[in-house]
Amino acid sequence: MLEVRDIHTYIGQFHVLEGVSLSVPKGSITALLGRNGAGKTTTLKTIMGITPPTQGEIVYDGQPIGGLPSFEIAQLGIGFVPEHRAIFRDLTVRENLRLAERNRGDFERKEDLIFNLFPDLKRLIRLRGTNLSGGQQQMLSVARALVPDNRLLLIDEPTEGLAPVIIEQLIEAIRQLSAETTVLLVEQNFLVAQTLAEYYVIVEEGQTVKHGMMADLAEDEETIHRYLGAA
Amino acid sequence: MSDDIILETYNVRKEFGALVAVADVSIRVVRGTLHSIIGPNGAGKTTFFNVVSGYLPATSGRIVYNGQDITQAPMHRRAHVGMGRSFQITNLFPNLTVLENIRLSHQAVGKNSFRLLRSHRRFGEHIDRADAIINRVGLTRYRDLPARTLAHGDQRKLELGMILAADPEMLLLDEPTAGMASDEVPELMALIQEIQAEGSKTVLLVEHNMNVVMNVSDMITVMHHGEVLAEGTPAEISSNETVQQAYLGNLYENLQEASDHA
Amino acid sequence: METTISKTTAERPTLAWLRQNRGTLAVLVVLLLLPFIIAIIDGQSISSVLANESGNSKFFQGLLIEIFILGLFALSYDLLLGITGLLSLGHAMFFAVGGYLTGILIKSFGWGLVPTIAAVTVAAIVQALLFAVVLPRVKGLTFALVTLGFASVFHIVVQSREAAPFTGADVGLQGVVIPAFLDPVDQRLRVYFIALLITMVVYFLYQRFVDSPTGRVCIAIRENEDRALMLGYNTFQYKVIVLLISSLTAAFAGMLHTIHQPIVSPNIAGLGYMVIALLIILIGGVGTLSGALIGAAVFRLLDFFIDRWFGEAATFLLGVIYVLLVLFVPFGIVGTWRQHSSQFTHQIEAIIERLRPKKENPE
Amino acid sequence: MEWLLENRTRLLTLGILIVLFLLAISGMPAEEWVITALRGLALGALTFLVAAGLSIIFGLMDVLNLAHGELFMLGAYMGWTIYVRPDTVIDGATPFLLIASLLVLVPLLTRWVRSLTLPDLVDKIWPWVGLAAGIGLLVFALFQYPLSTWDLENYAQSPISNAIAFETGTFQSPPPAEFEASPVLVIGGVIVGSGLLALAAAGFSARQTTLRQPSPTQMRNIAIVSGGLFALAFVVLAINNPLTEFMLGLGSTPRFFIAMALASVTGALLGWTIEVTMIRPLYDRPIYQIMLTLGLGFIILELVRAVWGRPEFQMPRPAVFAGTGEGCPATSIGDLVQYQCATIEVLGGRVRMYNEVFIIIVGLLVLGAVALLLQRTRLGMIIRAGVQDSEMVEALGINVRQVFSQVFALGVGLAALGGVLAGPSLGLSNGMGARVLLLALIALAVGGLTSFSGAAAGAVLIGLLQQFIIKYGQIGINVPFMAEPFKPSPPLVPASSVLLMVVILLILPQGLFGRKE
Repeated sequence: MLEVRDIHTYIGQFHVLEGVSLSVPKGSITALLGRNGAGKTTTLKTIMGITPPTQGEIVYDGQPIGGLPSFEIAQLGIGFVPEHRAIFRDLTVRENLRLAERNRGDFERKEDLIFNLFPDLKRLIRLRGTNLSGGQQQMLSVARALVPDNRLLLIDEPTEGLAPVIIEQLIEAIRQLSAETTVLLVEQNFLVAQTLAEYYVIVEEGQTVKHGMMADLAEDEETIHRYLGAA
Repeated sequence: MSDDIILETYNVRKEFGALVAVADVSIRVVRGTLHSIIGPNGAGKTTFFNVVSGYLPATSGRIVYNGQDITQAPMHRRAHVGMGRSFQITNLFPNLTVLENIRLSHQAVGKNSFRLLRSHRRFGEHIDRADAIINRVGLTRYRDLPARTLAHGDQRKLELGMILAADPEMLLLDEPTAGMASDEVPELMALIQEIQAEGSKTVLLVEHNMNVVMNVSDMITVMHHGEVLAEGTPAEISSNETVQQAYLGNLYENLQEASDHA
Repeated sequence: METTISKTTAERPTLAWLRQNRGTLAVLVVLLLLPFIIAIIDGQSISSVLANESGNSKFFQGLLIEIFILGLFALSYDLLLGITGLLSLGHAMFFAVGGYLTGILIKSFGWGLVPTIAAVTVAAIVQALLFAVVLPRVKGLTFALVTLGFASVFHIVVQSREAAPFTGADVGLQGVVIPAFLDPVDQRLRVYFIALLITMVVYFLYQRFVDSPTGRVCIAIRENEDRALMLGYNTFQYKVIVLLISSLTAAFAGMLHTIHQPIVSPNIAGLGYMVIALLIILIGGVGTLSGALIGAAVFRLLDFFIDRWFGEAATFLLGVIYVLLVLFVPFGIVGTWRQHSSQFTHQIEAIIERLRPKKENPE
Repeated sequence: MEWLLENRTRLLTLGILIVLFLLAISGMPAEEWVITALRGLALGALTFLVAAGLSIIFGLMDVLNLAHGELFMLGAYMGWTIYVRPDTVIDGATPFLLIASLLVLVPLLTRWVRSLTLPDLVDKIWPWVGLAAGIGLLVFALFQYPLSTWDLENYAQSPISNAIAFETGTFQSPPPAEFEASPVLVIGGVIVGSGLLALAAAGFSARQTTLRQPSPTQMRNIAIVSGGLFALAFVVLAINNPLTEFMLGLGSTPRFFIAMALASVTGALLGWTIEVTMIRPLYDRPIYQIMLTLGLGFIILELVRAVWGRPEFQMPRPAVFAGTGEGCPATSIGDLVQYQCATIEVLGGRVRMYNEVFIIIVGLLVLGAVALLLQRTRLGMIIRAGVQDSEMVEALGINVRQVFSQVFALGVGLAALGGVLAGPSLGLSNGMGARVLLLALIALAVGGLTSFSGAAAGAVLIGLLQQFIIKYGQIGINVPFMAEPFKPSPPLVPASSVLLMVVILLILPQGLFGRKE
């Protein structure tokens, strides 16, 4: 589905990605792991075309997308759920969802699906983004990526700073989603990543250092300890 | 007893609009210790840290440093009373050389900053001190390269070097190991511990990775959802059930169950 | 650069200084001799140059004086924008205050040169402090707007009918009688040497300043102001110093302008004049100091020749050239020429980063 | 309650402003302050037309367009020309349409150019050669084209006499221009020249590595638009004289509205062109965008000076607002409609219909229209979202750059509309752009740089302040402990608004409506 080969990215003046390679098999959830500041978020942004790579290849569905403007990348069916719940705070929930439409009527078609996953949002539909709680904002952020027909979702730290109950809800939602969509997930909480993902990729200092099946990683205490520091 | 407290916060609170990032946190840092604040991502550690270092104003609460109320003090004042901080996101002077980055840091606490017409090279003490620190943090090879060209781990070291150059009484370190290669981490932590012990400095360390701090800390504060969850020695913390749960979550069991069902 | 420290400090300081600045010194020597060289090429005798007889030499002296004045003006702007990263849009006021005050004091109040210099100094300090008052409250583009506001008020007042007895309103200040020993017509050679001397001294002082501990902090502020604060620098104080230096330089450039050209047009207080300073440092290279002088020369000569060839359309063409420069040659002559041009690009980025409006960020 | 506390500085400031305003009006008779307030609102409306565009452009694109005032001025001059000298515009329409029709083809040509395989050296050089040849040929051919504006010396003199003639009803349309050279050659020259230009542009854009291929529908649309413009050019050429006659035969009222519409559209097109060709390459270097717009303003000013001359002149009021004879000043709406009065009596004072009523109405209409656009349309949604985070909007699959162009075009269109509107009331002068830009910038800073409602409120505030100070300049303020009333002199007017801006910014660096950071 997605092949990333040896990408390098600069943010401002800093060389942040120094050779990240990964592949996301169709229909799977792949977790992108690594310590704080390792370059996970930048990897997602680079795939999305927000911080274009200076070198390396990104191939999505057999088509090279490196260097395309990010709206074209999105139009190919890639949805992005950024970290820090970056919803549009001046827009209502409905407007936030409407904005994500790629074709007229997308929202109506997906309405039921979205409100099934996140029943809360239906109730809040008229509220402005500012007035939502953190968890609700995060749900909106995920829901927004579901409005158009996306075949690949890039999700960045969905559980950060959220209460456990909400995290469970979100995990459940992502799990349901993965039936139809491929997911590349950045997650700090190893246990969340472990429960959700089939594959993993570990980045460190802007480079891919390890990848494989999640099941294998779960047993590899040393790797976990070494790269992720989780107990 | 209270003489030994170098930094104390009283009910420090920070809100961003409706979001309460730090909810009434009170901690005491004992002079000469290495005190760590840990907690999962989004627990409010960095925000708390930013408030303590003056980068963000507190919504309410009081911060006392060495018996002096510094709640309202601007950032540059805090540096002069002896606090030096590092940033989680690399925060350097990207176009200046490694030497210049550190030299500027040392110059800041000296008395020569308002010399308008003599070359900065005439003030050799800054350069000598900077060179010593460059050696100390192992960046001698990169002395004359612009900071932005360094590799990530080296930038972290430079960050540490910049704090050392100011020779602060208390070091505030925000995830100094962020993004470093894992084999470099123990090395850096050892360096921090060494610096702390040698100069009998106080270190306040923020870290989200529990393993990193367990061996080096004298005291650990665990934050979760903006609040202090527990405080104690590493031994106490590692045996504390609430902490284990916050970190790993009862989530873990629930998830296990969920996946068992699935 | 940095690696040569130990070697150079071993030498006698003066020798080292001479060695470092040999290029500039060579230019200085050429400029000192230039009036005579031109005369010789033109078939004039040296004595006629000394007697300030009209001719090509005298004409080019006038042109060069204008270049020096523009160079000083641009230099002072480069210190703000290129070195410290402060975008002010009110710089024309810094210049015009010097120009007008000199003219008014000499013409309407009959002051001598020395008290006038003192008054210009005071005025320059006052206006720098005025900018400094708003500095801590407004950042980046808002600061640019506020300074533009101040300058506009000044421009409006200078042009207003009420001020006409002093400023001459739209027509400009005319008939300023310059003390005979500085008469721009009879004593042009002297004025030329004085202007050259002032320019060179200011340029060396600026270089000195940028190299000094204080100047290094200013560069640090441009690179990353938050970090400079965190290191313990009260960045406000440094910005005030820079404003003072810049204001003084610009005001004295304005004073020279009045001496050289006893008609003070209200144009020098307008936004257009400010654009000229920007244009000059764009031509020369932002943040390079020497670029300001080179840019001033290029600009003035360009202006001169375009005016000669195209007449009326000259200002228009200059505007077009300016836009093309912005689009295609962002780093200017010195910037493009310097070996470390990539380093230079990054400096520009640092300034840009400072001025980028901060979008809200929850973290 | 919490809201009150959070916004206490803001409320306090507003309160003080209101108290000051009440104090200000307490000293004058009702009809005086009504008229002054109306004048203030009218000035506010004009300022708003400029400030609205500035604030949306700045909010969405982070570009502070310092050429906006000069674009306002250009709008006024264009409007004046369409209104008083439609012949000039109609004459110029043909070459303009021809050039446009060929430049529209650039995307298609790019596609074709890309399919070519040329030797390296040729590939590098030919666009430059094409550019030079195109510009050269175009300039040469255009100067052969009979346009009254080419006779700059005469044309730049004409506005004043034209304006006077128009006012006194003695205006005579100039004789139709004749080709001196062979028309076929001249028009052919224009076509070939702009064709070369388009080819060169295609050559340059083909060099970009990531190029979007236009879809078949887009290509078809491009071809249709280009063909349409091309055909229209010849239609206009064929009916040039009758069209001119018709335009001059129209009453001044319809012609004024045509001028408003055409000037706005032309302004919008100009804005779009500026954004695409000059602002767009500079998004990575925002400070250069400011510098660029500064230079652009400079160029436009010189252009206006060259074509229309330096002296000030009037734009005659359309007939519907110019009646002075029987039944005027109107005392009722009925009279007003019947006699098309220039003034109407309100509370015993005379209110000028155009200056103090029509401008306000247009301002309100535009305010409503833009507010609707922002709140109710998808474009508005994108703009509001983009003001917060345009990167994320783009990541949703929306071509933000295209929206940027539209917004820039909208902003410049509004400014041009404002210019035409200002013509009959303020007159046309080289300085009007700089003056209105200053007002608009102040309005923006006072209202909060990126807030649209802030721009509107700031504009009204500045307008009122200016007019009340002017008024007080006439009647004087009774200052305690001073025998003579204090009379602020005219320069204090703009100066006072600047001071207001500085004070407000010092209290509230984000402006009255800006969000705290």
